[in-house]
Amino acid sequence: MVINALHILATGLGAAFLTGLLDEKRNGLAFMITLGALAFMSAVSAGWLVLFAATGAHPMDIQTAGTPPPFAIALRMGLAEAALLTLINLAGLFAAMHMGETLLARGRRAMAVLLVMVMALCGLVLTRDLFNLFVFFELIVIATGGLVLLSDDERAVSAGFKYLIVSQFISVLLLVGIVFGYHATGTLNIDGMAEQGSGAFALAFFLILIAVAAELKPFPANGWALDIYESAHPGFAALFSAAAASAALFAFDKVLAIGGAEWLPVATGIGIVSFVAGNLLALPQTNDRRLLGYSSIAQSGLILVAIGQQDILGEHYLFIAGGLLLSHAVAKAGLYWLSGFVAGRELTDWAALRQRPLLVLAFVTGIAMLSGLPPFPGFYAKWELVHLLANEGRLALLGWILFGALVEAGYLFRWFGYAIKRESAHTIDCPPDRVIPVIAALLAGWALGFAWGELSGRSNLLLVLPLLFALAFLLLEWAPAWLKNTLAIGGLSLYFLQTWQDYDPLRLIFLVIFTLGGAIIFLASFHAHGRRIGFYPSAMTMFAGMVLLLQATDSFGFFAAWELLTIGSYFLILRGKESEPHALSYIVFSLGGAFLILAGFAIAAASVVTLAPSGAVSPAPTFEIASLATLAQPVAPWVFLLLAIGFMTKTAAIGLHIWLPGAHAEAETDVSPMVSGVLLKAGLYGLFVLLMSMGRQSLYGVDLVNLMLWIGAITALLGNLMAIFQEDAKRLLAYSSIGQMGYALFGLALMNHLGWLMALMFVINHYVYKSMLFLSVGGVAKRTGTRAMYQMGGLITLMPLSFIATLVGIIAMSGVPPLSGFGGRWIFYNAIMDADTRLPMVLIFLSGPIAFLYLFRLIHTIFLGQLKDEHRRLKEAPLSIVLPQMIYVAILIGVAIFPGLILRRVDAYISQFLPDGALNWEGLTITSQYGWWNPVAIMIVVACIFLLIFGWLLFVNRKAQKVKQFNIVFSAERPYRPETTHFAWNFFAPYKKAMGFLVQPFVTRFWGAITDLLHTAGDLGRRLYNGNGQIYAFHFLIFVVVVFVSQLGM
Amino acid sequence: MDFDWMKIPYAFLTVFIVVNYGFLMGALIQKIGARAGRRHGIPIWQYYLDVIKNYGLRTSITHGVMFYLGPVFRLSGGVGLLLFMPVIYGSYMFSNFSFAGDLILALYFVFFGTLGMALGAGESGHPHAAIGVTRGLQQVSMAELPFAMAVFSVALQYQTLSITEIVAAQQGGMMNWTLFTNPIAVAAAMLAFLGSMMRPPFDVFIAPQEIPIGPPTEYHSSYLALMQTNRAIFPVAKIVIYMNLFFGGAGSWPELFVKVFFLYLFSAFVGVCFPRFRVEQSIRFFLVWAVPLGVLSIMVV
Amino acid sequence: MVKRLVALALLAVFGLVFATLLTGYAPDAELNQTARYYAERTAADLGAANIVTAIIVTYRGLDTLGEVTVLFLAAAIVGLVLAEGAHDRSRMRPPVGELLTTGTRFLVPMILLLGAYVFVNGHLTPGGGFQGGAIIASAVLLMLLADPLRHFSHRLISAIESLAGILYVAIGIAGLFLAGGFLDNRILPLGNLGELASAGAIPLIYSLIGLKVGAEFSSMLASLSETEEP
Amino acid sequence: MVHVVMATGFLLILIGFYGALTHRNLLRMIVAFTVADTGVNVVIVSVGHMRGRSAPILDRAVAAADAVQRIIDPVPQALVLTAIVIGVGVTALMLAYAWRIYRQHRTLDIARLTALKG
Repeated sequence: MVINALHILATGLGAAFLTGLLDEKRNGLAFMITLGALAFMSAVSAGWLVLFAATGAHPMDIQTAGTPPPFAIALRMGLAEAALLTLINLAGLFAAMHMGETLLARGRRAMAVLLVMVMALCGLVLTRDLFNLFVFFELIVIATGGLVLLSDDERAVSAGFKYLIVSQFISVLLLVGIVFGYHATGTLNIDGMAEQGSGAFALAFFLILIAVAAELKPFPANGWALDIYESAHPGFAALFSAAAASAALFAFDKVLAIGGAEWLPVATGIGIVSFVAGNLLALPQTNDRRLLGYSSIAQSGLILVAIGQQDILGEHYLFIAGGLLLSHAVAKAGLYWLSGFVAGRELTDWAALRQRPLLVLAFVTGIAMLSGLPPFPGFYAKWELVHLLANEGRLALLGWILFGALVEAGYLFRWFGYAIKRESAHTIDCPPDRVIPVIAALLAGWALGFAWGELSGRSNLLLVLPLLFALAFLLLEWAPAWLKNTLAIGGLSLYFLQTWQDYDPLRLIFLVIFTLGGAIIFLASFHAHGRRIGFYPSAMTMFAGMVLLLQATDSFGFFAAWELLTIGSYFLILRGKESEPHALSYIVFSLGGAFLILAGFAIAAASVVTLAPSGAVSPAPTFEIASLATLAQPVAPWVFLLLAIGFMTKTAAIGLHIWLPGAHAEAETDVSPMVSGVLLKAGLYGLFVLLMSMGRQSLYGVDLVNLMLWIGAITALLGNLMAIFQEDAKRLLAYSSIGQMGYALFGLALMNHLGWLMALMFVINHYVYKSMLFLSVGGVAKRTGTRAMYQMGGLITLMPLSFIATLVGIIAMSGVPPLSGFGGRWIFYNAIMDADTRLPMVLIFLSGPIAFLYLFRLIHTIFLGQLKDEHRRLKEAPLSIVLPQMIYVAILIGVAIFPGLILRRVDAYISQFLPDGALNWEGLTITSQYGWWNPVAIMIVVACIFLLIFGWLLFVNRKAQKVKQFNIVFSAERPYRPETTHFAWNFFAPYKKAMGFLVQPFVTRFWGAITDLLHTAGDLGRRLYNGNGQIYAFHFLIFVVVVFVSQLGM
Repeated sequence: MDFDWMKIPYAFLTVFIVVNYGFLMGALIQKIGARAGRRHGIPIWQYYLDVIKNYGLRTSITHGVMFYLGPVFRLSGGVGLLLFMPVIYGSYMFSNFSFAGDLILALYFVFFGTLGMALGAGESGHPHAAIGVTRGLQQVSMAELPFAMAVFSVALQYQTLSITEIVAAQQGGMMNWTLFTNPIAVAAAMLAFLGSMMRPPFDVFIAPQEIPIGPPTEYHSSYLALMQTNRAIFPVAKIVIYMNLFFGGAGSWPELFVKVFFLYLFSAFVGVCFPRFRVEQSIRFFLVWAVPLGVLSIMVV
Repeated sequence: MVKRLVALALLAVFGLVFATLLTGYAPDAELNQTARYYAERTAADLGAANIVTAIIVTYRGLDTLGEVTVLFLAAAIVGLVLAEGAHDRSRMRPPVGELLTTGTRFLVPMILLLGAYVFVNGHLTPGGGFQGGAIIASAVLLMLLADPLRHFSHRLISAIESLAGILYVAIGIAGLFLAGGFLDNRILPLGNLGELASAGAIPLIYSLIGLKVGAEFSSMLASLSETEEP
Repeated sequence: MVHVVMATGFLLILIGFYGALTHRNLLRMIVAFTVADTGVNVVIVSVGHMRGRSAPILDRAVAAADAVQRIIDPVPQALVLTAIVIGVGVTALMLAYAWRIYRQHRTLDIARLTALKG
C-alpha cells in the first residue's frame, strides 16, 4: 500500500516547522528528525516507484482542497514523478548525512532550510499548476540562498547573492508570463493550458519558458550557478546538481508541454549549445567542483536536447531522458560527495583517493556514468537517442552531441588520470556518515545500470557472463595476485574450451588470440607480487569485451563490446608509471572512434528495415551486423566511412596513431603485449567484419577501399620509419606495431583472397612476435631499470633466453626465411599480383627493409655491443616472463613449418567471400596461381646448410676462448669505457638526414593544434564569467534576447 | 618438382662451380679495376691463396656466440640463395632446391646472411662494426626498393613468380629479354644492382673495414675464410637472379659465366668511374633517380 | 557607459515585448471559467464570503502554504546569517523620545488587537493572515523603536511560529482524511455565509497564518535589531 | 484605464531592471528589484481588473447569486498576495546577504565581489 504523495510535502514541511519547537541546543534531536523525515519521504517515494514500476499503473492525479483541477491545485504522481521523487529525497537524505557535521554546527534552522529545499523540489515535480510551480521555484531559490551559506568557503556568500540577482530577473519574467497566460486561457492548470495551446499567448509563453529554462543554468546565463557549484558545501552542491537540476528539467518538460511541438526546437537549441559550450568550458578548469559544475551544465543541456527531441523519441522518451538524467544525477551526486573527502581543490589533489580503493571505484563509476559508458544507463540512452536522431536525419545535432560527449570524456578521464597517477600530500579520513552517501551513489549507479539493461529490451550487459566474470574480480581484490592470475588464466582457457566450436574459422583465430593468447600473456603476470589492485578487473573487462565482440551478431552487442574493451584497456594502460597523458590520448581517440562507429551504426540502422513483431515495417534500433551488406546507396558509403575510421582508430592508422606509441610503451611489462599483441586485433576484426559485409564502396567517385589501401601503405611506411628513430625500446616496438597494422590494413584493403589471408597471417604473427618482443624487452627493462637502448648493450650473455626470443622475433618479423614472417611476405607478393592498384605497393616495398633497420637496432643495441659496468651483475628476466617467450618461440617455429594447420581452414573460409585466388595446400607445398612455397623444405635446406657450416666452424675453432670485453682496438687506443664504444645513440643518423622530412611530427602537431584550439575556445569562453554578478544578469538578459530573436526568426 | 636425393650431390656441384668461378671472376674484376687506376693489380689466383691460407689458420679467440654465428649465417645465406634458384635454365641437374620456393624466397633469403653478419659483427663489441652495419642496412633499404619494384613489374609482365617460367618467357632471341621488353624495369633494377654490389660509389659502409679495424680485424682465420668464400658465391648468386629476370637466364654454364661476368663488370665499371657517396647521399640518389624509374616500370607494365 | 548602452538596448527589447503584451491585452468582458467557478461555487462549497480568501486559503492553499514557508525560510536564513553578528549587549542605549516610549505603550495593544481582527476576519472582509501578521509585526517594530535594546525571546517567537506551522500542516492533512483533500476547509462545519464562525477551517488557518507571519516578521526584526553594525 | 495601469507596471519593471543593471551598490540593486517587483504586482492586479465591477467579496453589496456578473476576477488578487509575500521574503534574504557581504568584504560594490570567476 502506498501513502498519499502529499505526505511527502507535508512531512518535509512539518519536520521543518517541528525543528523550530526544539531548543536551540538540542541539535542532535533536530538532526534525527531531519534524517527521519527525509528517510520517510524517500520511503514513500520509493513505494510509489515500486508500484508504478511493478504494475505499470497509469499516473494518478491528486486533488487538493477537495476541488477538482483546474479550480484547485492538483498534483500528479506517475512513474517519472515517482522516480524523480525517490532520487530527490534520497539525495536529500544522503546530503543531510554528508553535511551532518555542518548541520549540527549551524543548528536547527539550517536543517529546516534543507528540509524545505527537498520538499520544494518534490513539489516542483509533483505540481500541475503553473503558479504553484512558481511558488516552489521561489522556495528553491530562497532555500538555495540559505544552503549556500553552509559552506566553509567565504566566497559562497557572493555566489549566493549573484544567484539571487538573476533569480529576481527570472521571477519577474515568469510572473508576467504566468499572469498573461492565465488571462489568455482562464486557467493556471498546466494540462488545461496545454489543451488550449500556446498559440494565443505565444509571447507570454515565451517568457514562462525562458524563465524556467534559465533555472536549468543554460549557457551563457549560468555564471552564478558555477560560482555556487564551486563554493558551496559539497553536500549541497550534490543536491543542487543532482536533485535541483533534475527537478528543474522535469518542470521544464511540463511547461514545454503547454507550448507543444513548435517550441521543441527552442529546447533543443538551448540544450545543444549548453552541452557543447559547457563541455568546452570545462576543459581548461582546474578546480574540481567548478569542473563538475560545468559538467552539470553540459549534462543538463544534453537532457534538454532529449526533451527537445521528444517528438521523435516516442515511447523511448522516458527511457532516454530518464537514463541520461538519472545517470547524471547519481554520478554527479557521488562525485560531489567524493569531493568532500579531498582536501585540496585542484584536480590533482584527487590523487589522495588512491588511499582508499573503494573511493576510486566510486570515482570511476561516476566518470563512466557521466561519459555514457556501458554498463550504465547513459550508454543505453545514448544508443537509443543517437539511433532515433539518425533515423530522422538529424545528423548535425547527432554530430554535435557526439563531439560534446567526446570533449566531456576527455576532461573527465584526464581528471581520472590525475587521480591515479599524481601524488597528493593530503590524507583521507573516512567517517561513516560521509562514506555511506558515496557508497549509496556507487550502488545506485550499478543498480541503475542493471535496471536500464533490463529495460533496454536488449541483452543486459550486467548479465553477460564474461563481463560478470570480469566484475567478479572487483570482489576478489583482497586476494593475492597469483590466485587472481590463476583464475584469470583458468577463466580464459575454460571459455575457449566451452565455446570454440561455435565459431567459424575466421572468428576462431581471433578467439584463440583473445583467450588463449591472453592466457599465455597472463603467465607473465605471475611475476607480480602483492595484490595488484585494479589490474584484474581492468584486464578481464578488456578480454570480456573482446570475446563479446566475437560473439556479437547485432550492432548493439558489437558496440557494447567495443566500448567494454576500450574501457578495460584504458585502465590497463593507465597503470603504467608514466602513462597518464598517453592513456588519456588513448581513451580520447578510442572513444572518438567508438562514436564514429556509433554514428555509423545509427545511420545504417535508419535504413536497415526490419519486421517488427506485429508485422509492421519499422526502422531497426539495432540490426544484424551481417545486414550491413544490404545497405543501399547513398547511405552505404557514409556508413562504411564512419565505421572504417572508427576501426582504424583502434588499429592506429596513420593520422590516428599518435596515441599508440606512448600507450603501448608506457604500459606495464605484461600489459604491453596485451594491448599490442591482443587488443589491436580487435580493430582488425572490426575491419574484417566491415569489409566482409560491405565490400567495396565509393564516395564521390573515390573508391574508399582503395583509400584504405593507401592509408595502410602509408601507415606501414611511416610507422616503420618512425620506429627506426626511437631511442626507447618499447616505443620502437610500439611504432613497429603501427607499421604492422598498416600491413594488415593494406592486406585487407587489397580485397582479394590472398590479401585477406595475408592480413590474417599478420593477425597471428603479429600477436606472437609482438607479444614475445614486448615481454623480452619488458624483462630487460625491468632488470636494467631503463628503456633507453643506448644505456643497455652486451646483455646477450647475461640474458640469453631473452636474446633468443628477440632473435627469433626479429627474424620472424623481418620476413627472412625460414621463419613464419616469410609466409606473410610470400602471400603478400602473390596478393599484389592480383591487385588493381599498384602504386601503394611501392610504399610497402620500402617499408619492408626499413623494418629490418629497426629490428637490427633493437637486437644490437640491447644485446650486442658493449656491456655497461652497471649491468654486469644482471640476471636473466624472471622465469614467469621468460616462459611465455619460450612458448612463443615454439609457436613461431611451429607456425613456420606448418602454416597450413591454421591457414588452410581460413583459406577455405575466405573462399566463401572471395573465391578467386585460393591457395592449393596439397602435400607440403603451398601453391598459388603465380608461385609456390614449401616451408618444410626451406626449413630443412636452411638448417642443413647452416648446421654443416656451423659444425665445421665449431670443429676447427674448438679451442677458441672468449676474449675480454675490451680486447679490441679502437682508434689506436684500447677502450676502457663501454659508454664510448657502444654505438647505439642516434643509430640511423644518415637516414634521418635523407628521410627525416617524412617523420616530422605533423600529425602530432595537427592534433595538438586541435586540442589547443579547443582549450583556447574554452579559455575564451571562461572570460565571459568575470565574477561580476551584474554582468551575469546581463548574460541572462542577453540569453533571453538571443533566444527571443532566434525564435522570431524561425 | 620434388625432392630427390640426387639433388644433394648436384647441389654440391653447383656450389663448387660457382665458388671457383667466383674466385676467378672476383680477382679478374679487381685486376681490371686496378688497371683502370694505373696499378698492377693482384694475380688471378690470389683469392685461392687467401682462402687456402685462411682455412689453414686456427684461431683461439672468439667474442661470443653470435660472433661465431655471423660468418655461418653469412655463408648459409649465400649458399642458400644459390641453391633456392634454378641456376641453369632447363637443367634438372642444376635446378637445385628451387622446389622449395619461388622468386620471393630468393628475394627474401638475400637478407639472411646480412642479418647474421650484422649480428655477429655486433657482438664483437667494436663500434665500427655497428657503424658499418647500420650504414649498409640504411643504404640497402633504399637500394632494394627499385629492385623490388622491378621484380614486381617483371612478375606482372609475365604473370608468374616462378623464376623458371620467367626465363622461359624470355627464350627465343635476345629481343625477348626483359631488357628489351621492359627496359624501364631493367634500368631501375640495374641502378639498384649498383647499390647492392658493395662497390663505389655505394660502398661507404665498408669504409670501417678499410681502416683495418672493422669486422675483418675481428674476423680472422677461419671466420674470414668463410666470409671470403661467401664473397665468391653471394655476388654470383645475386647476379644470377638479375640474369634470370632481365637477361634471358642461362641455358648453360658458359652462358652463365659470360652474362654474370658482364653484369659484374658493369658494377665495377661504374665503380672505378665515380667517387664515393655518403650514405644519405646514396639514399637520396636512389630516391631521386631509381625509385621513379621503378614506379614508372610498375605503372606502364 | 557601454554598460548603460547595452542595458538600454536590452531593455528596449524587453520594452518591445511588454509593449506587445500591453497592446495585445483586452480586458475580459466576462469572467473566465476559473473565476466563474469561484464566483458561483465559493459561497456554497466553502462558505467563505471573501472569495479571494477562499482561493488563497483553500483552492490555492498549497500556494499559501508555500508562501508561509517562504517567510519561514527567510526568517530562518536571516537568523542564520545574522547569528554570527553576535549582538553586543553592552552598547549604549540610544536616546529615545518620551513621546515614542509613551506612545508605544499606548499603541501596541491596539495594534495587536487590530492585527488579530484582520486575520480572524480574513474570510469575510478584505485582509487576512498575511495582513494581520504584518500588523502584529509592526507592533513589534514599534517596541523595538522605543527600546532598541529590548530583547525578545526567540524561543517564544519560534515556538509560536513552529506551532502555527505544524498546526497548519496538520489541518491540511486532516483535510486528507476528514474531507476531500489536503487543505480542504470542510473539516469543520461551514456555518452561515458572512458569520465569523463560518467557512470551515478558513478562519482557523488564517489565524494560524497570521500568528505565523507575525512571528516570522517579528523574528526577522528581532534578529536585525540584535545585530550590530557590520 | 487598465492599460495605463498596466503600462505603469511595465514601466516600473523596466526602471527596476535598468537600476539593477546599472547600479553597482548592492543596496541600490535591492531597491531596484523591489521597484521591479512592485511593477509586476501592478501588472498582475491590472490583468484581473474588469471595468465596472467590484471586489470579489460577497456581502450586502454583492450577493452570492449574481456574483458572476458583479465581481472582478479574484484569481490575480490571490496571486498578487503570494507574489508580494515572496517578494518580501526574497528582499529580506538579499538584505541579510548584503549585510553579510559588507561584513566580510567591507564593500557593497558588486563589481568587487569577483573572487569566483572563470
